[in-house]
Amino acid sequence: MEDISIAFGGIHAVDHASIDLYPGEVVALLGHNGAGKSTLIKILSGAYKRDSGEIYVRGEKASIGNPRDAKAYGIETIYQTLALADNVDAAANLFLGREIMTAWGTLDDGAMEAEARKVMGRLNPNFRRFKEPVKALSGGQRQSVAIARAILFNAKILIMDEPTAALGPQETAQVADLIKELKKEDIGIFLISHDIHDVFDLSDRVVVMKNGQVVGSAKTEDVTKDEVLGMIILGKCPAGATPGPGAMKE
Amino acid sequence: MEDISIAFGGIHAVDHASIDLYPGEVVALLGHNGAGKSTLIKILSGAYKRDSGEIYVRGEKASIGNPRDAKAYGIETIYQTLALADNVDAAANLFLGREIMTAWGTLDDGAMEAEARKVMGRLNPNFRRFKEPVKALSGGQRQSVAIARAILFNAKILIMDEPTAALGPQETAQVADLIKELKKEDIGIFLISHDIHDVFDLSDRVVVMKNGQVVGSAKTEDVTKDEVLGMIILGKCPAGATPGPGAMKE
Amino acid sequence: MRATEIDTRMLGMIGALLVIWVGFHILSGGTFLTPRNLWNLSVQTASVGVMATGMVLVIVTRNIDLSVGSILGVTGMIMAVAQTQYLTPMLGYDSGLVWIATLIVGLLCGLVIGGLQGFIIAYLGVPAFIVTLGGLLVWRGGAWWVASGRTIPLTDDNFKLLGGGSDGSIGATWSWILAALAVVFIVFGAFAARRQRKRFAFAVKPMWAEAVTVGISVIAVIVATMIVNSYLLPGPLARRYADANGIAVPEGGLQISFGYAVPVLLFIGVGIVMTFIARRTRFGRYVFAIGGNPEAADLAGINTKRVTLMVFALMGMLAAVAAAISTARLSSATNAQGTLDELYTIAAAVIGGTSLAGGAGTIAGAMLGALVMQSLQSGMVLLGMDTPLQNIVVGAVLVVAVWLDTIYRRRAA
Amino acid sequence: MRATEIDTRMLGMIGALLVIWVGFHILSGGTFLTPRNLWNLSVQTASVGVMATGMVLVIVTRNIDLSVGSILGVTGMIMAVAQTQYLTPMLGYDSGLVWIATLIVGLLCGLVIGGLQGFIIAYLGVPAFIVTLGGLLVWRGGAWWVASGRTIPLTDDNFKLLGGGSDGSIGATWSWILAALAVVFIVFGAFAARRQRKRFAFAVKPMWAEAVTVGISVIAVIVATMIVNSYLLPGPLARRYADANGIAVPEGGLQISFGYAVPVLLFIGVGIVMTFIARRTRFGRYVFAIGGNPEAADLAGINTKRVTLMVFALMGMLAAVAAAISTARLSSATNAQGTLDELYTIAAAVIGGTSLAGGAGTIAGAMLGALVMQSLQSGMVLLGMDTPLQNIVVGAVLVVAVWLDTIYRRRAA
Amino acid sequence: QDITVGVSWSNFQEERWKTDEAAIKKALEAAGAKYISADAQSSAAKQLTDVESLITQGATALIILAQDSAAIGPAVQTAANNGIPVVGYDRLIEDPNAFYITFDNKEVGRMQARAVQEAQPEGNYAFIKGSSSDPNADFLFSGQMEVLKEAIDSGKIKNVGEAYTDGWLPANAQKNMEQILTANNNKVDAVVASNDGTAGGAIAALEAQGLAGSVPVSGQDADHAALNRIALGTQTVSVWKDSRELGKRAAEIALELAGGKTMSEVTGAEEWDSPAGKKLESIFLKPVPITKDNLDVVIDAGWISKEEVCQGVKPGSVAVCG
Ligand SMILES: Nc1ncnc2c1ncn2[C@@H]1O[C@H](COP(=O)(O)OP(=O)(O)OP(=O)(O)O)[C@@H](O)[C@H]1O
Ligand SMILES: Nc1ncnc2c1ncn2[C@@H]1O[C@H](COP(=O)(O)OP(=O)(O)OP(=O)(O)O)[C@@H](O)[C@H]1O
Ligand SMILES: O[C@@H]1[C@@H](O)[C@H](O)OC[C@H]1O
Ligand SMILES: [Mg+2]
Ligand SMILES: [Mg+2]
Repeated sequence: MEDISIAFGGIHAVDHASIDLYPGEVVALLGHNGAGKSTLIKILSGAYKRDSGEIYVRGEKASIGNPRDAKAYGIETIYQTLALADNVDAAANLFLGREIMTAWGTLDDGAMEAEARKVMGRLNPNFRRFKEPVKALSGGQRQSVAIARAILFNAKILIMDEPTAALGPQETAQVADLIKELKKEDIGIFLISHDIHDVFDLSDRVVVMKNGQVVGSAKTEDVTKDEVLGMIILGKCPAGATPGPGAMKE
Repeated sequence: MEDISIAFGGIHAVDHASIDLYPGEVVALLGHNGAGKSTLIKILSGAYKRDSGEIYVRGEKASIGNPRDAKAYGIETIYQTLALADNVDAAANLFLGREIMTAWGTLDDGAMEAEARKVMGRLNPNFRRFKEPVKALSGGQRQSVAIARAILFNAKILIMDEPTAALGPQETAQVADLIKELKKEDIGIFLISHDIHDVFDLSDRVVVMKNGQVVGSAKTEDVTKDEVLGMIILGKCPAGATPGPGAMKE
Repeated sequence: MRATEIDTRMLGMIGALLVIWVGFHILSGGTFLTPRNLWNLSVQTASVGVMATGMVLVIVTRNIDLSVGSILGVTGMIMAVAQTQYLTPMLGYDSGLVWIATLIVGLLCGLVIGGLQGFIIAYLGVPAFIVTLGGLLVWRGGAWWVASGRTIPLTDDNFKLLGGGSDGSIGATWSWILAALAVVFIVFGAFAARRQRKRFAFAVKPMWAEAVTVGISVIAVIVATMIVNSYLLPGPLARRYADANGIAVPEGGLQISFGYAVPVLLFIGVGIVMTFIARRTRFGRYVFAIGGNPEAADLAGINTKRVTLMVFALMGMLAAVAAAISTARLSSATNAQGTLDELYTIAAAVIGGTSLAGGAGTIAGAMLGALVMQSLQSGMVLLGMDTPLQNIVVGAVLVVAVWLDTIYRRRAA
Repeated sequence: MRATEIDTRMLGMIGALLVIWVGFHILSGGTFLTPRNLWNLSVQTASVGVMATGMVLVIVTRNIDLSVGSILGVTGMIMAVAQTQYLTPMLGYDSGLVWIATLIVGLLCGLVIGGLQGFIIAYLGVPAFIVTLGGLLVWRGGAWWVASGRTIPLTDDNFKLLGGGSDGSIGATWSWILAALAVVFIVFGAFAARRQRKRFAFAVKPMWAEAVTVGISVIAVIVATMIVNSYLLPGPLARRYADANGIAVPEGGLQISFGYAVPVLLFIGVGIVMTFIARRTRFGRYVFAIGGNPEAADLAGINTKRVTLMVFALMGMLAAVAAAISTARLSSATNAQGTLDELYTIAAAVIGGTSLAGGAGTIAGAMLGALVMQSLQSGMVLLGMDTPLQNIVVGAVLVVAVWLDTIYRRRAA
Repeated sequence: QDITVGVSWSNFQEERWKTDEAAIKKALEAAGAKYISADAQSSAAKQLTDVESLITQGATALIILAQDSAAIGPAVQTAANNGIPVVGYDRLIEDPNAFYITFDNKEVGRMQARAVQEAQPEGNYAFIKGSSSDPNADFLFSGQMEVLKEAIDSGKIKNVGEAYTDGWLPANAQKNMEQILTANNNKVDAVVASNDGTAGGAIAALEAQGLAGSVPVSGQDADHAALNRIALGTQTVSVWKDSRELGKRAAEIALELAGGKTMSEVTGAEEWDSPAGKKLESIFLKPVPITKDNLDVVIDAGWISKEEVCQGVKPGSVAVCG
């Protein structure tokens, strides 16, 4: 993504931000609240239309105007707000938009439910409530459904906006394992998280944003936790990182 | 709270749970996703009606049938879902339900805005967007507003359902400081969190739930992080803790 | 009870319907539950009932359509004018093509009108309430323009069969044939569902429960068929029929059954198709997903705009079907036709359990809802109640019905 | 521009209104923008306009009220019957108490009817759409029952003044007095607001911007007053007035002004009170908070049920005010009075920028919306357009207006 | 001096009003006067607005078809205040400021009842009344009852069902008729319907029971579809109020009044005492009941073509159709 900008009625939520991601790489996107992380990735996932800038996928200019376009490029997203259809059950949510059909062209609910049980079993073994509409689920259960939904698609690029914020320790560990597995399958992952421990555990690179601008990016191994915290809070770019337009000028 | 139960159409979301809280004490409520934490505290805050059980405040039986009753007892709550009026600005949200009035009995918007700027400045110094409806705020900004709202009331008991889940590191630290301050003012706090570090940092006691039942409770200093994780994941009650009805039977 | 997996809400509605029926039967001194009245009731329900099936999908997507009565009016007028002024002269007075051509013209118009409204709602983002409120005015005005306010009598007798009436029924034999087909369909359907669940090793309901549900459905079909078949052609009509078909009049008088009326079959057919669409197709799934969370559906890659447009286009087409039925029934198109039908249609859907908050509703419920509404209205006329009082009762029943539903939902949740 | 903090949406609406006015003026060959027509327009707007102010609050709380037309009908009928059959005989034909007693009876009935509906909506949890749809039928039926469908002519002349008409205007002098009061009010209000912001050291707008906004408002008041004062009593009426007041008829003929009509003053008064309620009271704040997020408002300790009930009770009372105006204007209560008014009321509120999604809307916008709707309708009659075409235009304008608003909102967001 | 006549219509739902309008227009054109109009769409409130608007447009005389005879008062008053004469058209306006020209509705009701009674002197009668919100519906009904009262009292005729028809809608008339037939197990010998639209609905219901043609049905307005039904034998009578004559006369009166004549100076005016005891200047035209036997009257008058009347009629069954 190159030089992306978007403004909401006067506020520059994202301001000339550029960021890249390679296959099999996990890039952590960090920043204070309201830094513009969610907004930036929503542009990539087609939920928002950018005001300026370009998106390149596999080296080619991609035209992403809505979520369907993004999916066509293999970009799957777990939104911070989860984005589930509250009134239908977990299986229907998992397969929303690419239902399994019978030979006759009708919905194959049986097959979908069976598949859903498999995936959810892997992610959240405590989960039993397959027949309930998802609005009856707890915050973490909903999050599990959203994650399962995203990985069921054969994504090339996976965007995870604070996927573990609502999860318990066990469920969080499971998601960490999952991310490592997906990495092996050569999937590129954008991970947005406030948990600095997780970030250092999982990511290959970190990118920090502040007030809509990129402060800098660095290989995770080249920086320390405190340096990253400095980037987030003060916007100070350390030696090991490539500074961006948002870096504090000394 | 004694022996509280509630069921949603067959599911026992909270099952004979008892839990207490003393002034100036922080009790951390832990448990896997869907354990029933939010549901339990929503009963205390009047959002849900319990099927059975009793609530005692300052030793006396309290009748809490709706959120207004709870507030009358000095119980303030920060909900996991934040519960903000999306279409009005931060100031209006902070004072919702106990607006500042002029001598003539009309709303004193000026005074409310001035007060709001003060409180939010303390909690989230980056925050500028006082004139926007809160739906235009980022996840973390909204959470800040919800926290500010709860502390503005002179609460005796404060319930915080994953208050820092969406917050960045700086904002999280600020909330931690805030909790310590409130403690000094002899306010009792229920803290729901999945972050075991925070919990050990802030709480005096931990209570762990599993599948709607209390696994056990313990002084935070009497147990280790791993023991607590064991309680959460396996339901195994360690030696330092008082077991509850949900503890694993050996 | 639980094992049969019968929808208790539906059961409640059927119970309420029976109470209403028996009540009117007693109050009217035994005229309500006669084959004749029940047959009439079925025909009177058809037009609003057809529209109610579409209204379910509209409301499920969190929209509303206030224009259906006016669309009915304008498409009815268009069909009548097309038939009398163009099609009959073109294709010849006795041509069997006229009715189908008329119907196609009507359906296309309905589709286009509904689609236009859907386009404005989905792509221009104007709330459905406003667009269809505008439509209510625009299409009613349109109905007037088509024939400058005149009443247009239909010319084609085949088309009139769509309205029921004396010839528009299929008689005893065909009614039984259809009943037999329905029974086969029910039994086969139950088996197929069972097989499907077994395939994935999910729990199936016990055999006795299966037998009970299937049994009840089959009995219902048979009883209904017996009722419509025991409604006999009245004297003069039977004689005319006998004359026309060269049947000798036996001693005890002629015993010729009406059987199912054509509009009722159309109504049931529409109901089955719509149920299929709602439950077994992608489109139907998307409709419900949009109702649950429009944003999430959009982010899931569903083309929510297109689905919304299609829902309204479908609604427009169903209004045209209803127009065909009611125009044929009156054997002419009048200016004010369909006035207030939007209210009855919405009421039928909502009484039938469609939630105005979106995301929930069933076609069968709406069909039953339409029947309940019509039963009330016909029953009160039968009792000779004044119209204003009738309106009061209908209004009150509507509120009470939804209130009971609210309580039911709250307890079920 | 920005510094004046003028609501650009409002400005757009005023612009649209002016375009419509000038357009009609040209098309009608110079009759639209005459004092007489504008005076008529103001009176014609009053009844629906009063209801639109209440509809704003109803829609802001994410509800709808389809029953206002019927409530208008039934309360109008009740007032007429109460007046002619009870109050006038009781208090005497010339008593000055009759009008106020009639009004109180009407307002109470409106309050109770609205409150009842509000109770069912808030406490029994039945959706407003259904409750008020039921109300639409029930109260219309009720209007019939009150007088068995007859039209009841009013007896009290004082009450008739509420409808405007030839005597129901306040004349030139009083009109100028009121205008002067309004100017004082505007200037003082601006100063008070400035002082308030200074108190907390918030930024204030530059002095010139303040002057511009205040200036424009003051000019508007003066122009309006000049217009209503330059509408003169027609010959026979002026002569009658002169006779009654013992004025000698001068040479150039009598020059007696109408001035503001009583119903228009009532309308403006209601608008001011409602704006105050919406913006400066707790109740108003809660109404908007509920619209933004009903659950959150409840969790914040707001008694959302009571607020909802009160909103509907208020709406019922405003419908009764509208009933008083329109009954007085017709000097009789008819059975069908207020039919379709719910549609115009809702349309006025929505054109005026009230969002059907809840949470947003202004009273002034709705009042302007009512004026726009009435201008369209009156203008088309003035052009002698066919009614069906009129309906088509109104329907289309409604949709286009809201569409433009949608675009505006999207850009502003 | 320029004369502009403003006509305020109550609605255009019934077919007849378009004919009335054409007649008024034609008469005005002939006199070189201008025609302007407004349609109140069945709303008394809108009609007041309409009249105000017609005055604004400079009408020098008004013709008003009142939606509501009482609620039209303020409109007539406004006109009087502006010195504009008013002709009350077809429906009574009980105000001495208005000239009254009409066909007597009670008489129409009487004619309907007479024709039906002639065809079916005794037995079970059903009454399909007009809209409950139109006072005319009750005038018609009272006229009908006046004629049938004696036979009802003596038991020769039995009232087995009566129902108002909401909004004069044929579909509602049909439903009501169906229920009446059901309630009486088809034992209905005659139907007194109040106009041709409702008659059409009732006949559709009779048709479904094979009764159309054997049960006499009344109507009014001489709608084209109804005249065809009379030729076909399914309807017995339609009371013809030649609205062309009514329209023409009303226009002429308006012209005379606009020209400065007082009400009593209008050609043919007679003083008449209204039910409420007011003295009104008025002219009454005679309605004509049309049955199978005098269909030639409407054809000769150019009201309808022979083809339209005789569409689908079996040769030899009706005199005029040959
Ligand atoms: N739909 C919107 N309309 C107006 N402003 C918005 C909208 N969405 C986001 N913003 C603003 O844009 C800025 C960036 O928001 P964003 O949600 O991207 O932050 P974030 O980095 O994801 O923060 P968090 O960590 O709190 O989730 C914030 O100031 C927010 O108020
Ligand atoms: N309104 C409701 N209707 C039906 N079931 C519900 C409802 N709310 C919660 N539940 C169910 O109750 C159980 C407890 O939910 P709760 O929200 O209390 O969990 P939690 O401990 O807060 O989990 P998390 O850590 O994910 O927030 C879950 O199984 C959930 O599905
Ligand atoms: O001619 C009839 C008219 O007099 C009546 O008022 O309305 C219905 C018409 O058919
Ligand atoms: Mg975010
Ligand atoms: Mg929770």
